[in-house]
Amino acid sequence: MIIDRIDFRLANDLAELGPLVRALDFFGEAVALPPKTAHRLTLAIDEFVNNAVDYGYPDHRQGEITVSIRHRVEHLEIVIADDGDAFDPLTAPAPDLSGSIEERRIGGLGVHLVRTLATSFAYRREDERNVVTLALALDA
Amino acid sequence: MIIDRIDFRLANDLAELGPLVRALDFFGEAVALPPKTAHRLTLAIDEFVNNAVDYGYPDHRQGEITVSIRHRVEHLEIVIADDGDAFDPLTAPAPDLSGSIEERRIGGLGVHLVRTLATSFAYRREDERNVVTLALALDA
Amino acid sequence: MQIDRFVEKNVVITTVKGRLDSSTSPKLDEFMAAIPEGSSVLLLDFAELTYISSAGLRVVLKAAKLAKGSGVVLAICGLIPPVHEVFDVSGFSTLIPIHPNRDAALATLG
Amino acid sequence: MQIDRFVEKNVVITTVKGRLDSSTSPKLDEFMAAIPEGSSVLLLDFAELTYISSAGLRVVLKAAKLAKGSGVVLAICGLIPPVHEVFDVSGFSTLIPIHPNRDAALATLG
Ligand SMILES: Nc1ncnc2c1ncn2[C@@H]1O[C@H](COP(=O)(O)OP(=O)(O)O)[C@@H](O)[C@H]1O
Ligand SMILES: Nc1ncnc2c1ncn2[C@@H]1O[C@H](COP(=O)(O)OP(=O)(O)O)[C@@H](O)[C@H]1O
Repeated sequence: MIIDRIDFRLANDLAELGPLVRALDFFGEAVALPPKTAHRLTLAIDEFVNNAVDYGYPDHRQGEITVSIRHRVEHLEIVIADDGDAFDPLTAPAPDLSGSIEERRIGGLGVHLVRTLATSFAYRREDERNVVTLALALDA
Repeated sequence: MIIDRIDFRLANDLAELGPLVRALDFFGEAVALPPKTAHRLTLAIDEFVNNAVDYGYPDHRQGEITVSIRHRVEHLEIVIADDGDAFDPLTAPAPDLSGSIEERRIGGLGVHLVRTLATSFAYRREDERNVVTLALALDA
Repeated sequence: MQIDRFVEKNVVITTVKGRLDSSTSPKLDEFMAAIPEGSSVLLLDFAELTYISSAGLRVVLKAAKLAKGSGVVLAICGLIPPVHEVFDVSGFSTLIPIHPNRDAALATLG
Repeated sequence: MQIDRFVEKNVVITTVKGRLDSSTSPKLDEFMAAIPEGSSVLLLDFAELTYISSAGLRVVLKAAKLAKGSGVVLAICGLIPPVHEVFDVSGFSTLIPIHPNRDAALATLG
């Protein structure tokens, strides 16, 4: 059995991440994802849902975040969308990865990690939503 | 968290039912389906996958069965498709539900159960596939 | 699925735990193929049956036919609502006596 | 997530089991906020850490900064490949010594 696709809908509330992570673990086991792919999948969704909840709704209005996973032959395709304020993660400054422990800034790694681990990454603003589409290799 | 949609793909092999049922159980718990809806969901998929495997491939060729569940506001919409020989379940004879124990025929109940428990039921042949679409009430 | 059997007075009680579907029903079928010597009532206690499909109904009807042919009563008890619904829709509820629980069944049958 | 701490020679070993993400990392942050009196090496044993996100990296860098400022060495051991990958991609692998397992870490640091 293969799970070809699974779509989630969440409130903009970090409490949603617990059940979501359990569902991602179930999916990863059901389709026997390689360990790195499974980790990257949870990481990508965790980072972007956290960012949407933390930064996308500064007025604390209720919001909706959707996550869709398609299981293709050679990769997972992930679409994360939120109705928070417009934000293009491709404009997030790249972190400075050199420098000593004293020099390194704390934070600012989430977007970088996901962009680096994804084999493709795109952003669009569509119907008042931020839509991030990314692919993760299945032969990790 | 809500699971809005989940799509499965199976070989025409009854061994696929074990993992599929575990995934349906996970889905039912994750979205807190009412007990009757959860039972009807597994029943509908179990009956139609069993029938496709048992009757759809008399030459024992390899086949593919897909199951898609969409979680709507008031119902679950289920689409079960197989590339077995054409068969319209609406033509399956209705079982005789009266009669004594001696008179009742063994079998012939699967399609009837699903049709009766579904709030809508449709069949079409499309792209060499049998496609059954049915809805299950969420307020069962 | 787990099947257990024990005897209370003249009633042979068979409990079935778990799922009764195309993969598990052959086991119950085998179990019900012979009626224990000297029994006058067979009670299927389905209190811990969480799921039944038409494959399970098949085995139940077969057992009911065998019992009837042998002059033995077959009854069922303890159906959870989703399983009871399947008995209702299949017309089995009017064919086979269904008791709410084991005590109620034994009070009537024992 | 479960955190345990014990001391082997001059090395304070902190083991972290489970997931280190935005919901669990504050607990590790609190744990690492004070450096035990008289310790010269802090070892984070992540052998049973199954997941780390940027929220976990935050806490690790904070702890590394605190250790450095106190003249204490902070090292890590036991990363499973998916977690090691996150350390590599974040540049942390070149910042903080990473040992394959606790024995190797203690042989070098102890
Ligand atoms: N959905 C978003 N809406 C607005 N700003 C965002 C959003 N996501 C990220 N950002 C901005 O991009 C920065 C970098 O994000 P990230 O790489 O996840 O690191 P961190 O959240 O640790 O700062 C954030 O600090 C924030 O300013
Ligand atoms: N996918 C299928 N292809 C061909 N025939 C089918 C298919 N599904 C069902 N049938 C026919 O319809 C009949 C009724 O099916 P069902 O109600 O499930 O009861 P049962 O399988 O117990 O006979 C079957 O006996 C079979 O002849």
